[in-house]
Amino acid sequence: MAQITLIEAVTQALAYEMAHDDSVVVLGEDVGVNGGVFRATQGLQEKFGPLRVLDTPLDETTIAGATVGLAVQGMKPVAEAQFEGFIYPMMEHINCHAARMRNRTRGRLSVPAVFRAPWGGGIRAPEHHSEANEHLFTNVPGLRVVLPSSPARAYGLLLAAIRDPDPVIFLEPKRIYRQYKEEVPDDGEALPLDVCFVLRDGTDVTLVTWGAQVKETLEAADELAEEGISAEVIDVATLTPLDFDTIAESVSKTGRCVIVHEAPKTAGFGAEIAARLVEECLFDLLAPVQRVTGYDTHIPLFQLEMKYLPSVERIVAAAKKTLAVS
Amino acid sequence: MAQITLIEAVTQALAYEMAHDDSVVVLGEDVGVNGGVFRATQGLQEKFGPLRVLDTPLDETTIAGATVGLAVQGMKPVAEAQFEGFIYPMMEHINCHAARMRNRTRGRLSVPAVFRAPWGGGIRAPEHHSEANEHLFTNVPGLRVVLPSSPARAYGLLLAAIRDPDPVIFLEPKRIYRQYKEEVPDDGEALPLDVCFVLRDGTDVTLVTWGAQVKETLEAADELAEEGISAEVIDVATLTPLDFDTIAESVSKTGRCVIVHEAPKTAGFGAEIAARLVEECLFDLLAPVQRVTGYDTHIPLFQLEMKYLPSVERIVAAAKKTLAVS
Amino acid sequence: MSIAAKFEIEYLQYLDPEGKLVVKEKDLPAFAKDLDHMVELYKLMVSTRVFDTKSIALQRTGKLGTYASCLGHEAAHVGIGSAMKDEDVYAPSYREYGAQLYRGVQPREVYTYWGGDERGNDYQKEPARHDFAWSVPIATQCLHAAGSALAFKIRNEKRVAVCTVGDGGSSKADFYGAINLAGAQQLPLVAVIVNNQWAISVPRSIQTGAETLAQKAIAAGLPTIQVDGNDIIAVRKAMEDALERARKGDGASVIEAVTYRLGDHTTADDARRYRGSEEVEEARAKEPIKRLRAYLESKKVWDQAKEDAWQAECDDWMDNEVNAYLETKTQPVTAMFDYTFAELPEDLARQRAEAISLESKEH
Amino acid sequence: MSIAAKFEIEYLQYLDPEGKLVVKEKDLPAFAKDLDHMVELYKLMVSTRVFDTKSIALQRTGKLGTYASCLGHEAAHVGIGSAMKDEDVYAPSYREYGAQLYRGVQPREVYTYWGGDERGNDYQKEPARHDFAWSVPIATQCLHAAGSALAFKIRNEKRVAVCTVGDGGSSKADFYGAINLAGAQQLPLVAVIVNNQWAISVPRSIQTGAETLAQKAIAAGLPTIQVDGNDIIAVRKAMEDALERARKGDGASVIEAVTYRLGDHTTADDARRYRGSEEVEEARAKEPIKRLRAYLESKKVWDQAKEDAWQAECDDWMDNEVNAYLETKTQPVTAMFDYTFAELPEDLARQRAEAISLESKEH
Ligand SMILES: Cc1ncc(C[n+]2csc(CCOP(=O)(O)OP(=O)(O)O)c2C)c(N)n1
Ligand SMILES: Cc1ncc(C[n+]2csc(CCOP(=O)(O)OP(=O)(O)O)c2C)c(N)n1
Ligand SMILES: [Mg+2]
Ligand SMILES: [Mg+2]
Repeated sequence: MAQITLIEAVTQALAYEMAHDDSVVVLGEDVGVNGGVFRATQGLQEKFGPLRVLDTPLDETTIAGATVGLAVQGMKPVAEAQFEGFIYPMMEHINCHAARMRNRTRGRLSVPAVFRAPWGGGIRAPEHHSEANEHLFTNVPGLRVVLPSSPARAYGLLLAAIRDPDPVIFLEPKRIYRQYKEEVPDDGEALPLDVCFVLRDGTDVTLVTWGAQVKETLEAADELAEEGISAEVIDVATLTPLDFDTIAESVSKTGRCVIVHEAPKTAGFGAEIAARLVEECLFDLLAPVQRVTGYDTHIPLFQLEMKYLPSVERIVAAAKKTLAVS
Repeated sequence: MAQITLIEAVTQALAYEMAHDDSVVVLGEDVGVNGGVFRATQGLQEKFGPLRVLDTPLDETTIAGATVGLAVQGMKPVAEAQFEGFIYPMMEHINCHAARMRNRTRGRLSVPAVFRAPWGGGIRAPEHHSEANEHLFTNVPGLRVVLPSSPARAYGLLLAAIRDPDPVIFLEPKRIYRQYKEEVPDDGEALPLDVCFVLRDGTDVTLVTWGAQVKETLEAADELAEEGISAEVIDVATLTPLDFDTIAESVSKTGRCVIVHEAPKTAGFGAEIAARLVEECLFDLLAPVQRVTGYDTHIPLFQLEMKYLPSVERIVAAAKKTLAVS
Repeated sequence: MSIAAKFEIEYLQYLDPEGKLVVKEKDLPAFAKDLDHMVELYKLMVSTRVFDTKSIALQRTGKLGTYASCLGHEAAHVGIGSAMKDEDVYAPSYREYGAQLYRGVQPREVYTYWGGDERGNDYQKEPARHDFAWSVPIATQCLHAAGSALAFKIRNEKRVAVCTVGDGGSSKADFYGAINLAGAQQLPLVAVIVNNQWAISVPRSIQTGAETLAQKAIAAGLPTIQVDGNDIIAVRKAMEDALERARKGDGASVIEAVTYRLGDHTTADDARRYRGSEEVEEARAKEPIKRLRAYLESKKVWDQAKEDAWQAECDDWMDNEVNAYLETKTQPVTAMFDYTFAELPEDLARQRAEAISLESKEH
Repeated sequence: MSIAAKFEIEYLQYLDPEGKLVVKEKDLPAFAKDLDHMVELYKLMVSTRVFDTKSIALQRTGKLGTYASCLGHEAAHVGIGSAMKDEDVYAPSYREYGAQLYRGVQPREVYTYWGGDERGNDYQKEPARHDFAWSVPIATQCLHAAGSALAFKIRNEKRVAVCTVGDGGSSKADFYGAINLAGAQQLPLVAVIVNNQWAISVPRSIQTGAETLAQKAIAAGLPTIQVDGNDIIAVRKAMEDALERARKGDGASVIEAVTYRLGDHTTADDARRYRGSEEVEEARAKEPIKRLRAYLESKKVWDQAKEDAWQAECDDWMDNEVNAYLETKTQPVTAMFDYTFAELPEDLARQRAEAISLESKEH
């Protein structure tokens, strides 16, 4: 079996589902002959034709609105925003229609669509190509917000997202698109959209994260291990609806929690997890929760962006800070 | 001096500032002859002419983008979204341009604009007319998000918002537009945008809220007082940048905190306040923080909306819950 | 200097405000020569108006929330709805009852919706059952129709998606996006601009500098026409042509139906604030029902007795619908939760339980 | 059936691909009769190309991030920039260096921006200093220009706002919104569609079904023209007409400049994936610099010696700019914080302090 990267896993999942379900279509800018600017849809138009892999006019409003229309007619559209920083014009259709069509019509109509977008910073890209905006959607009822962090999870979660009867925002951490390869059997097996993944067991502190920061967080856990500190690492993966139980269980065991994400701190999704902890696990907490996040500024152009993104060093320091309290 | 309502205070602030600063202009749908669908701009076009009070074509993208252009040219535009549920098409211009023009150009260009919108539910309005979406903006660096909760604060905060050299999202709780009158001298005195307002002193529990819920929260404090419980009530008013110190000071005194807002719970701005508490005041907390909020569903059409919005009863119950822990 | 492209916008009218034909009888479209059918259309226009009057009365007595009237739009709306086939899909905005009643939406559903209950969107009868629900965010329905048309094209179905949008809505992103996508992909879409001269208080003249709204189609390379929107023959004919083109695979069209909003924008609006009564009176003289009645009477297929009988029948129908509406029980509090996802997520189930327990405390 | 409106789209060209005039000499616009001025324009087109070549070389050697080339657009861009007055305002997208260099943007600023440093947007020289920065979100700059034009109208200033947008960008909401607002309010706006046939990999033909992009202006009721975008005389003339109209208070215009993107979309793109070399070769034969040089040589105001001298001068200029760029020190970490607000809020000040302390730990 071939080893594949995260982006190849995205392609593999799309190809699998398109081959097995005629109603799956892909649409967006440059998704056709070009195979997407990151090659996520590479080869799909050749295989499935220009109608099922459709290059749209350059208007994100159009892409989102047409996606809603397709989905209501029983198609399963997978729409691409070329970068997450260009997703704003999609929001009216996502929030007012995709997320509430089922509710509005008491179940008569629904929108089984996926909105994919490359997400996050760290690839030395131009302005607006590095946004981490998951919080735009985590407060919207009726949406699932999913962020894979490995090739296998990208494959399994994307299959689940396409098959889900409700709209899913699927954000792909572009920094780790090609970071490493792993074996991902093309077996059509989906992963669940209602659980967090515990990537590493530990007893002293819980590190909670998602997307590209899983990398730094696991590295931080390694570093902590060298100093005899046992860190549990949780990849939230599906931010909403949140599987808080997995996090709560871990934190009641460790008593300490560091949340890591690259979006700005204030009102980022880390706040929700911290809030749940203070609501539901207060007396298990042995130390203040720490958030290691992007700053409350716009992610800078690439000369400074690595100083903006959470580093292994910052995560380790935060974990130690939780351990300094007793 | 005449007693005025919150909406009249908005009009009074606009009129004051337009009379004293030629660069202030108002634009939006129906803001002219009609004076806005809630009458926020009533009489302004008569006074200041159709160019300074401009009825735009029906396209929120247009309103937001033109507002950025006006502001960069040194005008101080006050743009209206007719309802906050229609603000989505404005987001690309607000988030990508208004909020980052200064940062992008290292201070060369800036966007001293205000984006106003009637906000929240409870007026038995049609679909999409009841949204409480402050969280769309609280995670955006470079924006101020302001929610007044009384005629006097509406007047003072709106003046401050217009004068602020950076973009401000000004959300007006329409449910209390005409709830009561108070004396608001038309003296051009602005209120600060960097503080929370302590509306009531208390010692047992801190109730933190903003917007229309200030009403229910104060009522809850009254009810609690009858049972001998002393509640401190804080109106956050300016959500971001947040004056957390005022909240922290109160909670370190009371040891207990209930956060009340009408937006859905998950990833609402209440989460940020709870997160700050667990980060910075953990050992002052005598009980889990409670959030009394809208549910994680779309605000229902009006038959059920009052069952969705936080009620006095729910606030009182939550406060008592914090007191049941010791 | 040479010429790169040329365009003409045609204007279509058959019936003038007095109900006189402006064309020879033989030049009428086939459906219009069938006077029984014309009577059917007339009857639906009248029942739509009776329905509308009843709605406003309900609102005035506190039994509805805000309501958007369709007074004066009956020819445009019935013209649209009656030209469509069952298998087509309709994406309305919020006041096209004339089209919707034709397609099986029940007055009680309209009342339920404006009465603040989502069940009003759960249209029970076909073909309305497969149509879109009312769309409040202006013009967004245009893209839902375009997406539907794309689905039909992908699946090679001979179906057409139809959307309506206002003069105001024709300024919004979604309208341009929909017609552009439809033009680029030759989609079976018919986009009808119901130009009633006002977008709440904003007059057509400051909505755009374009001489006609029909010409917006040129931006997308689409066939387009401007019709007298108070003349049901013109609306219906333009619709039939456009639908046929779309069904044959020849792509999308735009129609501008020029009419006038005789009432307030909604019951929450007071149009006297921003427009003079003269303008309204002038428009009232051109309204669609009066002229069609005059025409049918001149053809001896309609008279006062028939009018009275039909009015009475409509009254009964509406009374029945109103009663059905008023008897409907409010949804349980759980309805807030149960349609958010196909399956209730665990976290939401907890909130649902909390809401139920609050509810039971209250009772 | 009557006609409600009629439109024609004119096409303008003076200089054919061989550098021959397609009009009589006397019918040339005034500026074009001034051969010294034409030489100036030519020189700027050449220096723009030298600059562009240098940029790509810098990117290939890792000294720039992604870079968007302007190869083939020199006539369109210089035509736009040279027609504007200093007091006008320009809202570019991201590759209009020919217009920007004319207005005082320095190559070192372009390098700084694409080198991942916000200071590249802090144009130091007038009139560029009061122009907009590069705008990455497609077409958004059109509305910034429209808003600027509205400011000029409100303040009664005789200034014009100019924006450029691509063929792809002409599909986006903001473009339609800008021209519609400008038409409705008679704003001093000139919107130029630089149609280079490609939006990354999406060809003009599937971007829209419209025969010309110029005709999109009809949707907004604006005057419009299609010009040979590789013919600087045509671009400049259309710009002068449109600017004059706007300055006089007669409102906005649209210009479609038909050109071709000879290079990759950006250095991150490989155009061979989606278009054939034949098409590119055909387009290269029509490129703007060659034809203007042929024309100027035929007029005896340019020759190989002048060409060599100017090329050398440009090389020196660019070397100097590159050096200035390469010598620029990276911004301090505090730069992330210091321009978010006019005044640093307290919370942000704490984060800034934290970033400084992390920084000092590293060193
Ligand atoms: C996106 C959006 N913005 C604003 C509104 C508020 N609004 C409701 S109806 C309306 C005017 C619509 O005018 P038009 O499109 O001409 O349709 P008409 O009501 O005349 O049928 C406005 C501004 C809305 N519903 N959606
Ligand atoms: C809103 C938005 N969507 C997508 C992109 C990604 N993108 C950058 S350039 C481009 C194509 C632009 O084509 P065109 O408008 O023709 O301009 P050109 O690059 O040809 O000059 C796209 C899709 C973007 N920058 N902004
Ligand atoms: Mg209208
Ligand atoms: Mg292009």
